[in-house]
Amino acid sequence: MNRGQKRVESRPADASPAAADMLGLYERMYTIRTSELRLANLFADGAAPGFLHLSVGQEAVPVGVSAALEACDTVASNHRGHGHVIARGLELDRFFLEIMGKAQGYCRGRGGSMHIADMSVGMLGANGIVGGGVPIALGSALAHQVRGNGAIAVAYFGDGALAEGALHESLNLAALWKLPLLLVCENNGWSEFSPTSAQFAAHVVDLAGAFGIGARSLDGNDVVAVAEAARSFAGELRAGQGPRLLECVTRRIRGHFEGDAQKYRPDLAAASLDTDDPLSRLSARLLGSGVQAAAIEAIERRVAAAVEAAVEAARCGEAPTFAAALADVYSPVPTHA
Amino acid sequence: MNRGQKRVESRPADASPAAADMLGLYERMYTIRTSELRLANLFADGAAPGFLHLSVGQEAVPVGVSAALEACDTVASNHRGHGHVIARGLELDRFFLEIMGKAQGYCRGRGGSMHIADMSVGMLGANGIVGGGVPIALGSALAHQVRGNGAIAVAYFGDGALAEGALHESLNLAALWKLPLLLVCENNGWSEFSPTSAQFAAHVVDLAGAFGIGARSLDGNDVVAVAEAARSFAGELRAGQGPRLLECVTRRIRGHFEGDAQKYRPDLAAASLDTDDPLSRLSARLLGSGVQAAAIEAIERRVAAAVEAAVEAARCGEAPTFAAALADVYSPVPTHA
Amino acid sequence: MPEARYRDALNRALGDAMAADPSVVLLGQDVGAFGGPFGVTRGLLSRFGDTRVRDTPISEAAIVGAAVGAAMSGLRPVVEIMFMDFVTLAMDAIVNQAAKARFMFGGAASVPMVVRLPHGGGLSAGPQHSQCLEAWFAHVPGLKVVCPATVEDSYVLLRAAIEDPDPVIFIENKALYSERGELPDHPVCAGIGHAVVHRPGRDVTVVTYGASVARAVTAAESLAAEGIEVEIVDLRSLQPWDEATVLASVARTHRLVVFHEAVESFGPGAEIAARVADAGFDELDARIVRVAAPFSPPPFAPALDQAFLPGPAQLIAGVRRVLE
Amino acid sequence: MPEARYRDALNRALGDAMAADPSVVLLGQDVGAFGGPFGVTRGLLSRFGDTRVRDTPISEAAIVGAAVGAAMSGLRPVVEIMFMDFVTLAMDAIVNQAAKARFMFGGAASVPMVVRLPHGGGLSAGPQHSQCLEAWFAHVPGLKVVCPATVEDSYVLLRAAIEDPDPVIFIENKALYSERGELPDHPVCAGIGHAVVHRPGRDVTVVTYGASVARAVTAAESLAAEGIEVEIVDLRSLQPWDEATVLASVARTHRLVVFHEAVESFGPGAEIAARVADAGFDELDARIVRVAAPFSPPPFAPALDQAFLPGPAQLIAGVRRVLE
Ligand SMILES: Cc1ncc(C[n+]2csc(CCOP(=O)(O)OP(=O)(O)O)c2C)c(N)n1
Ligand SMILES: Cc1ncc(C[n+]2csc(CCOP(=O)(O)OP(=O)(O)O)c2C)c(N)n1
Ligand SMILES: [Mg+2]
Ligand SMILES: [Mg+2]
Repeated sequence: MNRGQKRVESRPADASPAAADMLGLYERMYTIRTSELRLANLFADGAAPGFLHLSVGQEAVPVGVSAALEACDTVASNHRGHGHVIARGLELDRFFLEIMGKAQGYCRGRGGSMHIADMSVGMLGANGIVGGGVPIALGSALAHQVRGNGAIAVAYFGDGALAEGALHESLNLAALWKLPLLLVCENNGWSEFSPTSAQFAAHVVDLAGAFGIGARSLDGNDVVAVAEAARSFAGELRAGQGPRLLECVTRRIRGHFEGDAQKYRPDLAAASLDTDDPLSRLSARLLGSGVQAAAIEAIERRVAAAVEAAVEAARCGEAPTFAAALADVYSPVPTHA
Repeated sequence: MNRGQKRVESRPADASPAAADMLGLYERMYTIRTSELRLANLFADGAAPGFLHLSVGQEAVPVGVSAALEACDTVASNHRGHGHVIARGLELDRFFLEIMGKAQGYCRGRGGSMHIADMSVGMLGANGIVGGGVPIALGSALAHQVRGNGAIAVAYFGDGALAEGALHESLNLAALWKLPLLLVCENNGWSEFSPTSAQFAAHVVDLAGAFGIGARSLDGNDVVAVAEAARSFAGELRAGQGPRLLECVTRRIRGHFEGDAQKYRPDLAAASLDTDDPLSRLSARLLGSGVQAAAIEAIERRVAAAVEAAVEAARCGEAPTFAAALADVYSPVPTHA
Repeated sequence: MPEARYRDALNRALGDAMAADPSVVLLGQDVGAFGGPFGVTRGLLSRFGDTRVRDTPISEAAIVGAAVGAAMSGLRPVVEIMFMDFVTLAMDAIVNQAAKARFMFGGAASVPMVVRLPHGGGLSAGPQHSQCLEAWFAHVPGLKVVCPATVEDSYVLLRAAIEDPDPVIFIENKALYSERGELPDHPVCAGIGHAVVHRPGRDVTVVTYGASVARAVTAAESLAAEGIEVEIVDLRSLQPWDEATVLASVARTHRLVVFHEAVESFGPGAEIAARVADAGFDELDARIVRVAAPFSPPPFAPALDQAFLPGPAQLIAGVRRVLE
Repeated sequence: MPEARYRDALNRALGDAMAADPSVVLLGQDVGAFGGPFGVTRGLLSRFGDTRVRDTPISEAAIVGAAVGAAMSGLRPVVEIMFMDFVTLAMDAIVNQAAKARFMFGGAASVPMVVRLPHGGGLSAGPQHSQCLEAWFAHVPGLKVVCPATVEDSYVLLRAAIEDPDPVIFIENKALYSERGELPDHPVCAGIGHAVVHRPGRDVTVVTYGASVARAVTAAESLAAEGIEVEIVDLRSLQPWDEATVLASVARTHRLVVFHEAVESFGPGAEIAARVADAGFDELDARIVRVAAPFSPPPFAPALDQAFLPGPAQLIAGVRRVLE
């Protein structure tokens, strides 16, 4: 079952199929955007503790990629993972519950924003270690290959992660073993507080090329382009043609984390939602293809209400207890012991 | 002072300068060969304990590279480092003393074959960790750059090391910071008991190319070609043009380590000194350029005598004491403490 | 009882586990065609095929990281790191990923993987091929750490490690691979965390594990000739470790020596000593002594290696100290 | 005495060391233009230039490895790893290269480098951004391990670490960076390895280090109100650690509690307890108690983090146990 398309079931009857697809993508992107802007408020109010890395302005990447995924597929994410997990279809309630540190959250309050995971939908976790998710996705792809289940694994990583050795080792292994691994580089030009241009001397597409990995670079703020590229790569992966790499060029709009005033950023005026907002771009396209503004607004209202409901539910969540946490350091002892 | 040429001072008066250069290279290669074959005997007799990785058949690489080095340069090696350290000009006595586990050896018996080092000549150590020497050479190149001393650093590594992440991180850093680092890949086709073709999906020259690192692949058993390429790269490095990579294609003749019967090797018949011996190739070339066989034989006799003398000296070396070793875990305490 | 070498017991455990469960896969350098650098995986490639027995490149970080992802996706990977010293390259995947996954993901994830780490000295393998770093892993919540001392335990504990739902660090002493011991046709498997009294004795408790157990037996036999009866407790697993068995022994002997090959300072023995100095304090009639390697990297030359490796003589001296 | 924040004391130590010795260089992510993720390197790029202050890519392994090579080639590199948790990526360079070089190369090499590792919890930074892994390094021969508790020591010990000829692991507690304390205009520098009695007391010795020292003071003040006088020993360095000062204190109080933020099991406190249970056994009037984090990864939610982090309340309970 295709998760990206699943949401399209709620499409208005008057839209063309293509427009309906696009409306589905819009809904997903709008969900991420609204959730993250809400998180920014919650952070400012002290209700969302710890580090919060928002992906505002980068929503097209995970939404486009997820449109190519099936239920059996697996995803490993990074520290900027809200978009990845929402696009993968995780529930908003448990998402907010976790980030607000509650017992009913995805990690029962033990992980927070950087560790949201849901094994039941193949979401193998956001990750606090830059590059840490890539070998995990590699291993998941290996499992798919060994089990012959036709699934693929996705590794999301940023441009900054390109400097990590484990990522290079993973490129080699994926190529060598022809693993069904889709490597998605979200190139937003920044690595915390430093431009990645001062950190990485190669171009990721050339790097992939050296390993014989089919790679494409594209406009990561064009969700339709991302979805098309991801679908075509996913098809090649499922056909056993070995790993593929997609570089999605995008922009980090907000700080590295909430609370970052971005004084170090000369490009701040240029990198704004006014000039390159994947959501505005898609809504313009929707309107251009005959979708009524009212249809878009209906989605927006529905999403806003859903997010508000999730936040409210999360506020009512219980504080976790440490005793329960301690009991989960290890699995229950195997029976024959 | 050029270490490769230094030995040429003992050249016979009747040889042309080019031939004299080549005789120097021959002497150095013959020294490595004779020392290693002697070590093989000592190992078989139980006089050289531990792991012993011989570079028989690969002597042209370090001898050619060392011909391009100055006294101020630094070198980091790997587990197959005998050739690297002898070509760098380390003393045979202390070399054998170390490998035979004696107190007067380069490491006072604490390191053995895999850890021979001599900081006083910029030999930063053989290394038991595959790929471990590469970041060390990188840092040494950084020191040269910071200190502006015009020196270069050399990293020797095998084809198997190409799969290690730290090597890739080092390629990026060297390129980014335009460090005076000469990366020398000794491609002998094997990674312990497995062919490297099953371990690395890229070609090292393409990989370097992705980082904008100038790279060449050449016949690593042609010492003159290696020396020329190394000299030309070293010149570029000293001119501040950033790192360079030299792939030297060669053959591992003996086992991965002594005691390895190489039953796993289908290419064993092809990879023999009969078909591709860098020493025979150079001596044929010397004879062809008018050098007398007697001149070559004189070198061989001198080297053989020097090696025998070193082995004898090493046999007489004392066993190290652990008290002295323990005293060297830390430096003497700084005075103001 | 039939005899076998340690390496063959490990080999049999891997083969039996793979035959019993198709999700068990092997990863490591030269584990396939060559049969493993120490011969532990011999014959498994031809028996189970190259989908399940994978020769890997020299990429410790990605291989162990891949094992984590594979374990989250339905496999039970067993990774061989050629020498424990090289695990320094794979610490992130073990410590930040594998160990924490279950806890960090709210109890919903499980990472059933085994990392096999050959440790130990005495082979003149030098400073980067001889270390005993098990204390690091025992300090990481979420990991189990196992180290067999006997041929039978090599089989039994490796089976238990593979069946365990959590990541297990499985430590093998290189000096033992070619040694022989008893291996029943049908060894009885048990979970991880149970120590055994390897040799009973009334005068002093010696707590140890791995290759040091046999060295302790040598020391005990020599002390027995003088009438000193040493009780040897083989921990078998360091995390969790069997405090009850240790405390019960100390309650009998009132004297404790901890003995291992890892360096003493901040080593595994410190935890045993510290717990007994708390929970067992009232039983103690003498200082707690640790006998372990001195604070130095493992040296290469046989003369040094011998002085570095803690053997029966050092243990006997340690036992005398607690009897003073 | 003038006051300063911890981060500023560290900043001043780096600046003074760089001014005094042109071979001192800084390497780390965002240490240059941005001034360091925690503000410790602020202003140093403009003062010393980008040859000596290097913003690095996210390449922990190669950066620390490069520091080893640079240290062997005439520099004194100070590397910042953003969070101690990420040092898992650089263990090989630290443990197999830096720590062993001097020993392994016959005493002829020296690796004067410092690796700065911010550790510690209480910030809801979660399981991969809060760990205290110092026990690992204290177990590695050839490394020194330092952890300042005061603003003055942040300066003094960082200067000592940079001047030290051997590789030093320099641990900073993130929770302290913005705190204030006294910093004399001319702090007196000293070598590594000396503990101090931070607060004298006759009843119980509490051995601790880093951010736990201030927590111990809080506990001590509250116990003093009941007439229980706690002596607090601040270790300042874990490797080497000042056994003489600890034993002298235990000889006065006859009771020992070890207190730290790292998890208890196989943690740094185990070594202190084990040594005192040997060398100080005859002085002990009670069990040795450790008060440290429970055996769990650091959790994220504030409610959990609070229960995980050992504070004054836990220490008070521990002190009561040794007074029972
Ligand atoms: C191994 C490791 N090193 C450093 C960090 C600190 N850190 C967190 S995010 C980040 C930058 C990552 O940049 P990129 O991968 O491009 O992702 P982006 O933040 O731009 O989405 C760094 C250095 C980390 N989390 N893990
Ligand atoms: C990190 C690490 N992993 C594995 C090994 C074991 N090992 C020693 S040499 C070697 C193969 C190296 O191959 P290559 O780099 O091509 O060098 P060659 O032996 O061919 O000269 C391996 C796997 C090691 N020493 N270090
Ligand atoms: Mg980025
Ligand atoms: Mg090779």
